[in-house]
Amino acid sequence: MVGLLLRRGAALLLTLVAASFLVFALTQFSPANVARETLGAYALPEQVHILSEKLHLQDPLVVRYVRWAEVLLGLRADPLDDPALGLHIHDPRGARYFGNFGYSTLFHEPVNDIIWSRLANTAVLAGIAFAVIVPLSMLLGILAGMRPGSRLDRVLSILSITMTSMPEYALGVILAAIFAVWLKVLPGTSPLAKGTGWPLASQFLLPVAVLALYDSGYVARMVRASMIEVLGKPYIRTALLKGLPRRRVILRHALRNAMITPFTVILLQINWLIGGVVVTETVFAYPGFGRMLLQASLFGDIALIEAATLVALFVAVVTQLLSDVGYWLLDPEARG
Amino acid sequence: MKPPFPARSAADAAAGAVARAAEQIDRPSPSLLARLPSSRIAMAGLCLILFWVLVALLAPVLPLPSPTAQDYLAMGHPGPSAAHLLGVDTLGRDTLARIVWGARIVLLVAPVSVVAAYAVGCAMGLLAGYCGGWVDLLISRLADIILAFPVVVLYVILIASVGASALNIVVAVILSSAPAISRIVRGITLGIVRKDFVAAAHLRRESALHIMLIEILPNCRGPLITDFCLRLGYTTIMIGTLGFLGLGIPPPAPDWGGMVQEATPMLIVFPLMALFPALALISLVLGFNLLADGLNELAQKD
Amino acid sequence: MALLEIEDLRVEYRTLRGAVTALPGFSLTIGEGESVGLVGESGCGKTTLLMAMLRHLGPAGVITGGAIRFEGRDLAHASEADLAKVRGSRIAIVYQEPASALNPTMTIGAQLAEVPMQHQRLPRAAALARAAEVLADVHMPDPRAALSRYPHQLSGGQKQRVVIAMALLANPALLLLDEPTTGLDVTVEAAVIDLIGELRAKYRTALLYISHNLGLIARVADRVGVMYAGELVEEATAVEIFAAPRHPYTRGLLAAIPRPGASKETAALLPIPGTVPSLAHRPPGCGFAPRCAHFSPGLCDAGPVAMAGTEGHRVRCLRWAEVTAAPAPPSFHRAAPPTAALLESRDLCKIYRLPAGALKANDGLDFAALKGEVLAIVGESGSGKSTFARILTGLETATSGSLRFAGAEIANRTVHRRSAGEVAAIQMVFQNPDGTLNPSHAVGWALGRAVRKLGGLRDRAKIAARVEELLALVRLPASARHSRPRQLSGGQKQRIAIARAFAGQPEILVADEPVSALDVSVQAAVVNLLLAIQAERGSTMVLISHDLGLVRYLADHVVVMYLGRVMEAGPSAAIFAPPYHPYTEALLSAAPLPDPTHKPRRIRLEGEIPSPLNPPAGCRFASRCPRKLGTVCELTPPPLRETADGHLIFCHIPLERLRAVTPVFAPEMVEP
Amino acid sequence: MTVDRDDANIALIGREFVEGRIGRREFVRLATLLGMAAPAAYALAGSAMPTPARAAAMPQGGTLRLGTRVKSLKDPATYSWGGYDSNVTRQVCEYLTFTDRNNVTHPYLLEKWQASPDLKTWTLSVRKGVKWHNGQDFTADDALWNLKRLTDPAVGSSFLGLVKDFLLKEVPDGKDAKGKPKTKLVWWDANAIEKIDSHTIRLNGRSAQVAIPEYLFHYPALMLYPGDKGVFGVGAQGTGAFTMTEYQIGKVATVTAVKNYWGGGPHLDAVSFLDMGDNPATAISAMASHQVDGLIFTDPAQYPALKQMPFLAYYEVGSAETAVLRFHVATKPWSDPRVRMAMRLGLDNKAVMEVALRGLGTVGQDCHVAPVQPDYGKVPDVKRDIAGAKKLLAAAGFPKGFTTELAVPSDIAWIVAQCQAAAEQWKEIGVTVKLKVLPGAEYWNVWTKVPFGATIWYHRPLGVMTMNLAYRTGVPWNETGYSNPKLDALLNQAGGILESAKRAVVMQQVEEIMQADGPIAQPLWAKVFTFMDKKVQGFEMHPTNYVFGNMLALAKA
Repeated sequence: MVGLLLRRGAALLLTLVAASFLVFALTQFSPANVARETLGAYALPEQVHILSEKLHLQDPLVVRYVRWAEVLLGLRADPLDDPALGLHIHDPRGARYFGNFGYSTLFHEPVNDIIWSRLANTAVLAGIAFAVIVPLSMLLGILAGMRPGSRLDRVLSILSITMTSMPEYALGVILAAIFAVWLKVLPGTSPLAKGTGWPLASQFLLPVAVLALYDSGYVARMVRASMIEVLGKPYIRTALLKGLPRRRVILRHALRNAMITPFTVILLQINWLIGGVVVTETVFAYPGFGRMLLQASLFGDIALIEAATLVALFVAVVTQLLSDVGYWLLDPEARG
Repeated sequence: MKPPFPARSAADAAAGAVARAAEQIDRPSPSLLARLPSSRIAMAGLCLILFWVLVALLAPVLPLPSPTAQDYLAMGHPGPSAAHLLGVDTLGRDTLARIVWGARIVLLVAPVSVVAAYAVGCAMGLLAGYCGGWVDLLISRLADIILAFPVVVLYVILIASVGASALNIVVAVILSSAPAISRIVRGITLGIVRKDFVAAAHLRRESALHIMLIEILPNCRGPLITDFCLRLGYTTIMIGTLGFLGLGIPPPAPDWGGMVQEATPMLIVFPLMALFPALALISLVLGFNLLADGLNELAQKD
Repeated sequence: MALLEIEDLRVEYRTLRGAVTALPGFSLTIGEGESVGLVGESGCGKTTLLMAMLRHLGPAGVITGGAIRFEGRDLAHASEADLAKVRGSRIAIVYQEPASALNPTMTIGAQLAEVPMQHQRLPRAAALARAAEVLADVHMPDPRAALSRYPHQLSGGQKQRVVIAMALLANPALLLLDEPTTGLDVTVEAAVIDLIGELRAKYRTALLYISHNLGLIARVADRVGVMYAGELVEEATAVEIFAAPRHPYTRGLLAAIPRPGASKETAALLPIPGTVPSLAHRPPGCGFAPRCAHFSPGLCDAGPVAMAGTEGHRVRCLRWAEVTAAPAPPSFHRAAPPTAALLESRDLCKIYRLPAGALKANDGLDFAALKGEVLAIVGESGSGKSTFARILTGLETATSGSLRFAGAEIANRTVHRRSAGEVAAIQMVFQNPDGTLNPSHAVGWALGRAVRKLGGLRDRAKIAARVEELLALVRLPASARHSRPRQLSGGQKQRIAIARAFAGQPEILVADEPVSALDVSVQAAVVNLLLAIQAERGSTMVLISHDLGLVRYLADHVVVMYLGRVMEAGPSAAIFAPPYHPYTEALLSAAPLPDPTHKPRRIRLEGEIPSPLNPPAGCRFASRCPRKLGTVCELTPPPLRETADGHLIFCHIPLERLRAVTPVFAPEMVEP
Repeated sequence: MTVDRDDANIALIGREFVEGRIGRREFVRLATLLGMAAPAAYALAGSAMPTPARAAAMPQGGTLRLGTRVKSLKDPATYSWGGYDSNVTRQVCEYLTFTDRNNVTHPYLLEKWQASPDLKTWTLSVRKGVKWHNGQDFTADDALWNLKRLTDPAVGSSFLGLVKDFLLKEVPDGKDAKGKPKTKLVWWDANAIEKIDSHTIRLNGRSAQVAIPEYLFHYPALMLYPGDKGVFGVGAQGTGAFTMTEYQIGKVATVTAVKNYWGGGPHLDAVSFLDMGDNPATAISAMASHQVDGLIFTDPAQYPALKQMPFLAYYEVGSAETAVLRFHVATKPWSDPRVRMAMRLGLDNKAVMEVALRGLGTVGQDCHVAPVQPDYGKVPDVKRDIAGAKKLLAAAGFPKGFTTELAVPSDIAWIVAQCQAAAEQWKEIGVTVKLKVLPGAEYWNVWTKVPFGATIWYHRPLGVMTMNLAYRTGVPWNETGYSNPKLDALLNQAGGILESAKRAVVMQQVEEIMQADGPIAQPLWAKVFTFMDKKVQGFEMHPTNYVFGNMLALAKA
């Protein structure tokens, strides 16, 4: 177990380093220039040039990456956070500290001032969605998988396939049209702001519904497949032919084994939800991490993209780690 | 060449039986595709897909206006009319024509990108599974890193950086799908590499390339068919999502996701404008997913 | 009094392509405490019968007629509640693959305790105590500790013991055993069989054994039924059936396997032509008619054939009285003439460096194979015999030592570093017919490719001609080249594999368990084919097998391996007669022979084969040797003891004492 | 408020007005522009200044919620999008001048201004009695600090581009890494911005500049409290009617009323600016579900949905906002004026406008001077002429047309629509135009370089301003690389003419050059419009989408 954690920890670190470099390199395709972005369209070329030099934007990719990494690790002060530059960039945490993600050119704020509240908002959204997805998909999947080929199975399977066939944005606009425009029972946007006339809770309903519907279908199919597979295993026959009642066989023998694969899948949904919120948050103007990432990407805000990517990857890899640990706990064979 | 068995008429009382039971070789059991009609789900999916394929193929001969021609007189009443069966979009372009021509795009870009992703993914998976050792380690680590990205995030960062175009979408699909495909292929390859027919190929001194492409790859087909269909559906969704986020096929090309996005401001007044392309997309994805489900079911009956 | 009476049981499977009759009308009676064996090849409906008895046929299977009377109930029509009372309590099953029959996520204790908790309403603690008792009965080491283990922490033999314990927990009246030892090593199999016999005496349970293995059935059953195409074709006491079989099929089966002690010079194996019919294509009349030498048109295919014969020996054949057993045909195989060594292994070692340590798969192999002879390498799983085959064929290289083929050193060269001639000269036939051919390519492609690469032909027409020759060589029609492997039966695939190996001019043919996965009736054809081609070509055959009967029949020289080491080597006749190496002696004693009158000396090995990662330091066999002398065996590698006829034994026990045992095979069986 | 009646120019305009040669509106505009206080000018012209509704008539209290984007507000000098960021700061900090919806510029934090007859020297008198929220007086020092800061190249304000030729010059600055000579911008004279006394500043320009008062209303030119060191945030000092009390990027910004505002109002307790995101449908949903009371920006695509919400009021104003389809004349085939002409002839401007703006605009004349601008000289529309266009293309060596790529910023939906409409029409003259849609930020990185692009030009009060910024040889925002000595000469001439009638005559020639030879096709003028809940009172649509919270009020439900 300790070995597993150590190995996974090392893999996590490697993944973060490689992925952050990958993203760094990718963003270089974009012709957008940090100095131009900072100053806006009508700034003169001379002004852009001055800022570019201040920011050392002419340095080679690797040099800039290493500098970025050094700032992140607190080995170097953020070059932007220099009062002499007159950029008014000031991080209340100081210029040099571990976890300094730098400065967002899109928001003109230290990344750490922006990203965490967004992440918290998204965590709330994804958390609620997750809390809906898990029981819903388990219920659908188990019911369908218990008697494959039955009418109930057919209905539930078609339902879940249809659910997974509806992209979030299509679902989003359709639900918004129905509930916000026609029925007027829910707010059409979810800015999480008070004083909009809608209780905070009501602002979660549509985004959660969009995330949960699409994803539940997928997970339900996984659960169903796993259930069917497990019910076909010889040890289920063993249990039945021991004379155990079917209900007991399903509860004691089938469920635990049938949950091993979906458990991994379900945890990986957290990773999926991070992506899914990009669309959902855009549709509902939800002030979350996904929309921020989209804006940052469109703007070419490297510091923010990097930070967001690292955070997303960290969540993803930790989730994987959790799923490994869970697998380890669920499956005695993995424990050796 | 003389038969290896000496004639043993005396001993061989079973001669008659040998004649009657002469080597019977089974008729070929029908392949997965041949058995497709027995799955109603798969057939429903196939029909949906074929419908769109047919629509896409017939687009040039259907009596439709150009998908980019603008009829600004119709913009005031963009709902279905005699002139525009499914109405017009925000720029007065015929929605039906755009859906029909949009089918051509999605049915070209999605399969091309998935096939390209398969080419890369299969190559990676075969190499990793066949070579093992540090090659496997390298490829698998690389795949892990890319797979750790939430897919949408990867797409958004990539497309936002390199710009939106059909080619870049293909690149993005390759980048995000190839590692997943590689993982599947690697798993299958690891199973097949231990098979005796691969050892037999080694005993003929076949090249590694021959073994990977001729001996191993064709046997990955079965498990990959389902994944291929699912991935087609998923890629279709992805292309639509990119269009919706403004990162899709550039206008004025009729991109279904883009059509939904363009029509969303009109949702309150002219909901059909967004609904039609959304339904088109949903039905095509549903087709791919149903087919995948049916195929999967058939494969499991084997 | 009959415990179980199956009467005219009909079972159908309803598929999308129509209903298929699996059992057209099966009848069988089992008395209390009786042990009945059912023999049959794959596809004859054995498992369907078992599952039908407990009404567990899956959604497609339906009982369409007949009755299963058991303890006053008709199980064919009993309610689910009544069935639950019988299942696991009055009738229990021991499954074929213990590994998959146990729930991997529940402890042994939990799985065992369920039975008394369900059927005897025992509280959990009491149920666990009862489970521990039964585990002790099945000789599970440390039964208390085993309760908290998970299945994957047990060895295959131990798992089977757990499955048996689970079956016995409720003290059932009838125990169904579905191929209970398939997949287990010979020595483990013997122990399990002994255990079942012992428990039968203790629990007074009736047994129904189901197996394809005639030897096993002969050893365990009082009464034997032979199944073919879903029907019982012959039924009699074990002694009677093996001594005087009446049905042509039963006779065919017995003629297809080597008689105990027989060798290729002394007796021929007779294959049964054709294959078992599929359920969907059952012939009218006698199911065996298409393959029967005594088929009489208009009689045998006229209509259903009823059971006939005499009381106590019934047979489903219209002509059983007229047909007499044909005299055993003379063998046309000859022992190989002594020639020069073609292959010489000197101190050959193969060490795998694993994370858990160094695994010595081959450790100092010293032996030779003569030109034109059959050299058999015998051993249980983990003995390293397959590793040797991989080194010999060039799939792997040895870590150290020498392997000379026709004078050239090949131990350190894989196929890619061997010359084309050397590669074509050493070819292989693999164990599993399902894996031997690439399912994606037609037979003609597979053979053509071999002809091109091994035979060196380039011209397409010549290749095609050669492919046809090869198909003829293995007695397959030329049209077979268009077939895909999945259209072929196991025997056919194995024959294609042989044809492929002979695409070049192999001087050494490595045959790794070439028939172990085949049905009995098909084995003979493949064995005959192998021998015939080998003899005709003058090739040397390196036969790798755990089947001592087959080895005895085929081999000129035998090497016995255990945990990577040679235990004993020598001419075949010498190996199968004293002096024995204690391991060989145990192997011979454990091997089931198709002769119920044969009661070999019981030599049973303790425990399991040790992990090859951590073998005993001295004699590898020391930890399980029933004749172990003491610590010398554990600490000192055994000396080589050699007899005059080239029989080598590695053992601390002096030759005289090894010689002073009675033969495991009765002398009359050695000399027919 | 004093009126300097001695000012020769004003006298001249006054005479013109009296003699009927200029309209009333034009008189007011010009008189105030040259330093006459607006009320005086209106008085002269016989009309009243448009003042906010009387305080007594306006309901008091309430929080107004406006949908917009909430971007970084930190450094107002570098604000880049007029409406998004400055609309929040505008409630707290104020400008020296104020250009109203009729393009009349008034003094604001200035009391008055005076231009020298050669229009090179501008004297600005800071209004007395204006106080910062902390009670300090707003003085010439404060204004001076701000103006110097805005014109410091290192600060990076776009204000610099407006006054570069007026106040700055380029001097050599060594060589860069590749050995090319570098230049830097410095004030052309140490006294370019000069403090005269505690409430007077003088701008000493090196060239004539007619639009200084308009420039002082450029969105970054907010007067910040020097003690805040150029940083704006919650609690920042200002002279305006509100102070910012809440600010979360991408989410919400709230300003709350202060007591004792020097000007009129405010009537509201607070104004909240809520971020609506990029998706135009989001804003519609927010309006439909009453999550916001109004939108600061709207796109024509949102119009039909908003139009049918009965509780909304529609506001619009004609503007000089447009998106030019501009050709970079240094690249082929755009270097050939015949090709540029053919492209103009290939467009049916009305059809493009109808499709792109859903009729919410007026037809453009390919000359980038708008009829709403007072110095517009009447020119005929450019009629679509497919045959003529094809002939020109053939003459230019493209008998079969050609294929080209049009760079389009993605963030304004109607521009993308306009480009699609235009591309569709150009097909008929054999020119295939592929759209390359770029995120806005990326487009602005290349806007002066791409061969063929679509660039938004926001409203400017005078035609000559736009011309000077965009088409004069070598100016920084000359995105087309266009250089026409004749045009430059005409612009010089126009820049020295105060009388609009006379300048319009010159501008007419400018417009004709643009129509015949110019580097753009410009099919439409956008109306600037929006929707507000009917309970919002006092709102007037400003052509640059500026919102003044002190004028607004909320009716009680």
